[in-house]
Amino acid sequence: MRNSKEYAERLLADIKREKREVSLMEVCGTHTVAIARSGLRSLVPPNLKLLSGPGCPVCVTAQSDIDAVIELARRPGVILVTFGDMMRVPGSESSLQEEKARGADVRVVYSPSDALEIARQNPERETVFLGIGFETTAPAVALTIEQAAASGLANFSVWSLHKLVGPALDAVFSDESVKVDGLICPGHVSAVTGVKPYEPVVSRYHKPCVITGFETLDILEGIWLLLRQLNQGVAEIEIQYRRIVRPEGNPLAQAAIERVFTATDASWRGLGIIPASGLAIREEYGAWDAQRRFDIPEGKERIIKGCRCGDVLRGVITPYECPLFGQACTPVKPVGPCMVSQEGACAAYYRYGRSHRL
Amino acid sequence: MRNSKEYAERLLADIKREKREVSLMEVCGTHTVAIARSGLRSLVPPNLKLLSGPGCPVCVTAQSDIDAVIELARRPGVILVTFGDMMRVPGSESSLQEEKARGADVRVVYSPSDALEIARQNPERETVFLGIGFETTAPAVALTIEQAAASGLANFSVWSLHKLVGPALDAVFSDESVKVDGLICPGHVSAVTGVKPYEPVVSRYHKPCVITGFETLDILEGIWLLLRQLNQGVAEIEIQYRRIVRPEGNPLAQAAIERVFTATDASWRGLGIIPASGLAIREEYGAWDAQRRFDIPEGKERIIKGCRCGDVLRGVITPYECPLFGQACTPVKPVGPCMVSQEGACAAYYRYGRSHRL
Amino acid sequence: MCLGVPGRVEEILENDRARVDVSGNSLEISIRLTPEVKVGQYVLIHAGFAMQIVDEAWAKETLGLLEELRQYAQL
Amino acid sequence: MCLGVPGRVEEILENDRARVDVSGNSLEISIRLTPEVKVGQYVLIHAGFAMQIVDEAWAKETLGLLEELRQYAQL
Amino acid sequence: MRTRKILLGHGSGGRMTQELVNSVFKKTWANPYLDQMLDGAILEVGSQRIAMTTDSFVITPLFFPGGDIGKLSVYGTVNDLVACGARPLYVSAGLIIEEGFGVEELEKIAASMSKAALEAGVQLVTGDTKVVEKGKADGIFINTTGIGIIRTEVDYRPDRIKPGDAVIVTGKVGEHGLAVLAQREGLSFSTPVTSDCQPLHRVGELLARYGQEVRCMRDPTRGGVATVLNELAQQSGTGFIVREEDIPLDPVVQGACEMLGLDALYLANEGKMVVVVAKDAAQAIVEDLRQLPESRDSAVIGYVKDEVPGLVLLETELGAHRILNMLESDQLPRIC
Amino acid sequence: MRTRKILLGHGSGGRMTQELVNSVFKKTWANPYLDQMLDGAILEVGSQRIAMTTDSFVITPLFFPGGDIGKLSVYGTVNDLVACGARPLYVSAGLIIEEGFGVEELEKIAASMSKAALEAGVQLVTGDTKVVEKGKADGIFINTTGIGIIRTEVDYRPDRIKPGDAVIVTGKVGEHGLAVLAQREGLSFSTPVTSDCQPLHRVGELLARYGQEVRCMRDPTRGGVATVLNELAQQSGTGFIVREEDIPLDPVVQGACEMLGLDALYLANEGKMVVVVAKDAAQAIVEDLRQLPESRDSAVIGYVKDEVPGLVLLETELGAHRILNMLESDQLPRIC
Ligand code: SF4
Ligand code: SF4
Ligand SMILES: [Mg+2]
Ligand SMILES: [Mg+2]
Ligand SMILES: [Mg+2]
Ligand SMILES: [Mg+2]
Ligand SMILES: [Mg+2]
Ligand SMILES: [Mg+2]
Ligand SMILES: [Mg+2]
Ligand SMILES: [Mg+2]
Ligand SMILES: [Mg+2]
Ligand SMILES: [Mg+2]
Repeated sequence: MRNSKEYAERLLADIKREKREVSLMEVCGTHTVAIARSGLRSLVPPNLKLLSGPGCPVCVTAQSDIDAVIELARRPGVILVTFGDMMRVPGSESSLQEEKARGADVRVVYSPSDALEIARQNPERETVFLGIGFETTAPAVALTIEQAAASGLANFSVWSLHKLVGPALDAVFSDESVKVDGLICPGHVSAVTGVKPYEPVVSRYHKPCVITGFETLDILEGIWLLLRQLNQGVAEIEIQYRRIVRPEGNPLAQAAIERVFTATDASWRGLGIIPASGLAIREEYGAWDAQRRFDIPEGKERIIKGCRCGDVLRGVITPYECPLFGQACTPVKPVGPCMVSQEGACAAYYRYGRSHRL
Repeated sequence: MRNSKEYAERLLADIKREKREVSLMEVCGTHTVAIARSGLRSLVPPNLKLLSGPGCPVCVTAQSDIDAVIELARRPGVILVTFGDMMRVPGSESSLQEEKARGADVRVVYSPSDALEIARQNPERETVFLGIGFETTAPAVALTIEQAAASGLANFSVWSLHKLVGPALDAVFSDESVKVDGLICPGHVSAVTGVKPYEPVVSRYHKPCVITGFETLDILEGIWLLLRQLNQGVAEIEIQYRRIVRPEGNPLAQAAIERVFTATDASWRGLGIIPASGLAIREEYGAWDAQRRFDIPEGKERIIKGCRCGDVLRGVITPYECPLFGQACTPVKPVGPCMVSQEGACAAYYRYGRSHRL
Repeated sequence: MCLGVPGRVEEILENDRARVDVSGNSLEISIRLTPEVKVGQYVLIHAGFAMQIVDEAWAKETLGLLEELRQYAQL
Repeated sequence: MCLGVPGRVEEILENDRARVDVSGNSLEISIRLTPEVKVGQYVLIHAGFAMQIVDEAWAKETLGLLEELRQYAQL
Repeated sequence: MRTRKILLGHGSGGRMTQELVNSVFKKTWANPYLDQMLDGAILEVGSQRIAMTTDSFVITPLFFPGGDIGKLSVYGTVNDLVACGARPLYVSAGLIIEEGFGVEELEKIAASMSKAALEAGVQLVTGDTKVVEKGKADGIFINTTGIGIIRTEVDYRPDRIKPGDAVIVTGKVGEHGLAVLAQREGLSFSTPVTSDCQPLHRVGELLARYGQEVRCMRDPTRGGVATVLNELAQQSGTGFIVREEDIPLDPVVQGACEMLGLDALYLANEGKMVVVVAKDAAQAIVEDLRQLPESRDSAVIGYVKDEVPGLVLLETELGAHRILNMLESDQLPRIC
Repeated sequence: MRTRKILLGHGSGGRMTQELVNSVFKKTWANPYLDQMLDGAILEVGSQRIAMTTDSFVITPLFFPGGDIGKLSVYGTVNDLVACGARPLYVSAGLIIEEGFGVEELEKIAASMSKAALEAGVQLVTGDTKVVEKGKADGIFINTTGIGIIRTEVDYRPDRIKPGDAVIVTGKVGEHGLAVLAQREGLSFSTPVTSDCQPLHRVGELLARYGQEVRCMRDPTRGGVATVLNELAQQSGTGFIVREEDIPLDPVVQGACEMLGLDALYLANEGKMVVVVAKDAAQAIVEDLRQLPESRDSAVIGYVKDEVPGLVLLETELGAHRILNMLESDQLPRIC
């Protein structure tokens, strides 16, 4: 696509004309990965910083929550079903991957529907789906729970660790030490939520927001639009990713979340407990709520020595500035959660950005 | 042992002086094997026939009983524990070995105590021990059931296919077509029963009985003693195996059988149903009786085309005279049960006696 | 945060499900969140669910900001 | 019908069990059916249970019938 | 202290595998052959130099679009011999079969191995069959070990790689890995992509004609092209620059990878070779390779650069350079 | 119709194994090497004649009295090379490891293989490691494949066996099989018997000095001495007479066999050789063998007899002759 390459180069040339110190934060881990994979960070001028935010659902999952899920996976008769993302996330002593090696029945699926199928095929056992993700994933899980309820599937339940984007942004921007000038907003979350979660960012913190897609061109456009707002001295919510995102989002998806879940306080790795930032399963679906069905003692949050995930997640430091990065902490033996997920900032920097020697 | 060899030769020389047609039956499969292994059959004169009787517990187990046990082994959660002897016995369509290959949990042990141990180690599953054997084995199984009862082991039970030696002998001798002049009586069964089961043989059928051990020398002595009785025109019960067998047997073992089992009609492969020839678990131990605990439909006895096990078991023919022997029927693909057990007459003849060319 | 790929709806199936084509691969997904979708339209797929119908007009406009960019560059 | 081997009782254990030696192999068996057995005696073992105590007098007399045989042979 | 356990990632062919092999085997088995850094060993047997290589095949499912475990096990070993610079001759087969496995399936696999041997010009000369209890294997595992004569005109040790050399890949990447992945439980998509499972003995012959102009080659199986390039970079002490847009990649494979969050450069190939050649010969070699059906999509994908020793850099569409690491551990389908 | 399934007996090394190999592999893999009827294949590689043999090791438990799977896997292949008349040189190792296996155990096994290779004078030159999911293997399986130079002075094809030749076994039989059996679940006896697991390369050297006077040899592993004798009888078209009382047998092994209803002649050995030699050389060879610790209990156990082609007859204590068959299928402990 010669045209698009030419266009990208023009966008980039234009972006390079920015001479002030500007810090933009990509909230979404998928953006982090896309930026790292494309090598964009090495192409923008050094005064333009691309920081990574708390938008990797794996990274923000609390270690105590992982411990509880591991405890659950160890129960005889339980099949724990999860997205591949969660397999290597370290709890305080183990991970789902290690539990599997020890004999737990842990299975990876692409869709929560597949977990339903597993439950149907193993009627004598308990299938528990580990629900993670932000507003993009929560509707899919909500519909799955409704389907289990509709078909009276008694041996299926969901352990919900779903989180909400809005409160996380608030936690970032309310922190004085965080210096972010504009927000590259997550395209797919916004497909569900629309512009709503970003309204406080523009109204309270006066930071420009651009809902951006995931192609290199999308991201370049997103950055370009943010710089334009900054230069024009405005702070608005713009949608770059118009082929997917409508201002109102997807009302059906929002309604599905609303029917099955209710907001609850949640523990975020590195950020602590954020009020009304998680999704718990409503009472009426209690029969499919693994946290109600299984009596799992609450885990304790342990501080991981030296890990600066919290600072990475709020954009206070880049992964390079963590003393463990690349040494004690690598994707094979992650110390902190940001090194685990493919889209964790530390993992993305490790995989795609370790060297600038060329 | 030069002495014993010399002695054996002297016994043999003496046995060879017998010129009349004499047929002796070894009731016990262990004798069948010992005779075949030692090559004794080729050393005695041709007028002295050593016939094999119905004394292999594997061979006489009815195909319908095997089918029922296979049905049981297929039930989810069941661990079927058995002696190695039973693994290859063909039911109408399968064997325990094949069921294991299809996924059933079938385990081989040396002692019924080991089955108890398996039950203890698998509390969430049902361990069923397949009880086979004559009076030698029944006391061990009886004590095992009592032990399960004493320790309140609720997930253990026994599927009893135990049989009694006396009724089988009666079935053989009451058949006019059976020509047997004397009985080599089973040494180890007699260790439990004493001389009692053979009393009808001497009193009603006037056939000499010698309770015999399993060494080559024992068997030679047994034959020698039988020939002596025949020559002297008497029919008595003699004990050659005096180091093990007392005339009264082992009263404790008899009592154990009595406490746990009660005589019942049983189906014998090749011989049909013989009244009061099997051992069922008494009502009071019903909780440990697999036939009471599991609802397994009764199998149907199918006639195996061409198999002459029935005639082999009664000594009417030798295995060589069965048209299937060694061709369609071999230990790897047994057609009839006599080819299955190591001590089945057909298997013993196949393994040790196929050729007389030397 | 959330991987998503566009897929073309090939067939509407029972139970609010549809068969979609993703660059030549075939996948069965739920369209319960985009019930109005028609065969031939593209949807954004995440974890086996259609999350949104792709707006063709915008999708075709690959070089979306080009004109604005020109204007802005002139500033 | 029933395999059996003689084993020498080496140690009486709890619960009517004993450790026996079978030609140099060691085995734990039940002696509930031969409770009077003493260390040093031989028992006949079948399926992990002692079925009978071996009568040493007869066991030693390996050439049991020799005398009778002589007499009989003379007949 | 927790005892260390073997994880699936230790068998991924990536960095975890490398670390396990280094820590467990290299130190205890130390001998010059293990340090040759080839897909097999080059041995002196009397007057003859031969190559020997071994691989076990543990694939699920056993029959997959484009192949089966039998074919795979023969070609896999043939291709490793080719990568060593040998003419493949003889293959042994060690089968471990799970109790209850179908005899009919076994016959199919045996026939497939036989056909594969014929096509690759090797003979299956000796074998072994073991059966393990139900639940203690996964249908069937096959080990093949191959030997071949080393071609005297070539030397494919990685230290022969020179700055400026060109890097060729002999076809589209990731097809085997994707075809097999699409069969996994829990991944309910279907793809027209089939395994590229094919023997490369003729590719080996073709490349041998270029003698020393061909520096080194490696078949990018487990861990994919990215892992093989990293191995070569480490072993040669040179670096590689690979242009993303020049890597032959079927858009169907690419689409599936985007859907599942995978990277095609880490997916296994079973009928491809990564070849480092002298710069001046590169174009002729690629054109030659394109005449063979098994390498018709050959392309130069990059070059050797001394300045980044041990590293593989991927040049993105925008001209940026980013590190292309080894596979760390298994790729799992993911949603974020 | 029921589909045929693989049973454990198909891996017993006895008649079921033979039938499976004949029906599934021999017909499809037909080539002259498979018909050499040796424990491996004798191959031409350029100007050199080499032997190649393969075996997979799937033993439970992995560590047993007298050895472990690592040692076993090296010696097993070394001994097969010896049986082919080769000087063992190089061994490859293919490991299939179950997820969750202890790294420490793996290290022990690797070290044991290394030590075994040193003792047997071979080198572990190439390897492969695969990891399969928990529950899809049994700890670890090891395939070893070995190559060696064929000694020009010998020729151990079974058709060289002649009437009157003597049959030697190089030590007591059944020890490995019994030592491993004693570790089985459900068999709660203990035995002082340890595996005879040992390399026979020096036995091979010793026997090579007798040139063509040594006709043939075979290591009686799975299926035991009885099965190997039957194989040789079938392959040579001659018969064997073996004297029961001349077979070296530890009374402890015999006692355990009587207890469990097994036959020691069918139990596996992992450090013994059955050797057929010219009658006149037999005594000298046995005396020579007895000088080596690994064959100190060597004995002539029988002779070759043309009149019973294809059969093995056992001469009992009483002078009777009975057929000694192949192992039909696995021996299982039994009570009747
Ligand atoms: S490099 Fe590792 S330890 Fe450091 S912040 Fe990232 S995840 Fe935490
Ligand atoms: S040879 Fe087979 S078919 Fe014939 S009687 Fe014996 S077991 Fe039955
Ligand atoms: Mg290899
Ligand atoms: Mg390979
Ligand atoms: Mg073998
Ligand atoms: Mg399986
Ligand atoms: Mg390779
Ligand atoms: Mg071999
Ligand atoms: Mg071997
Ligand atoms: Mg390999
Ligand atoms: Mg296991
Ligand atoms: Mg061998």
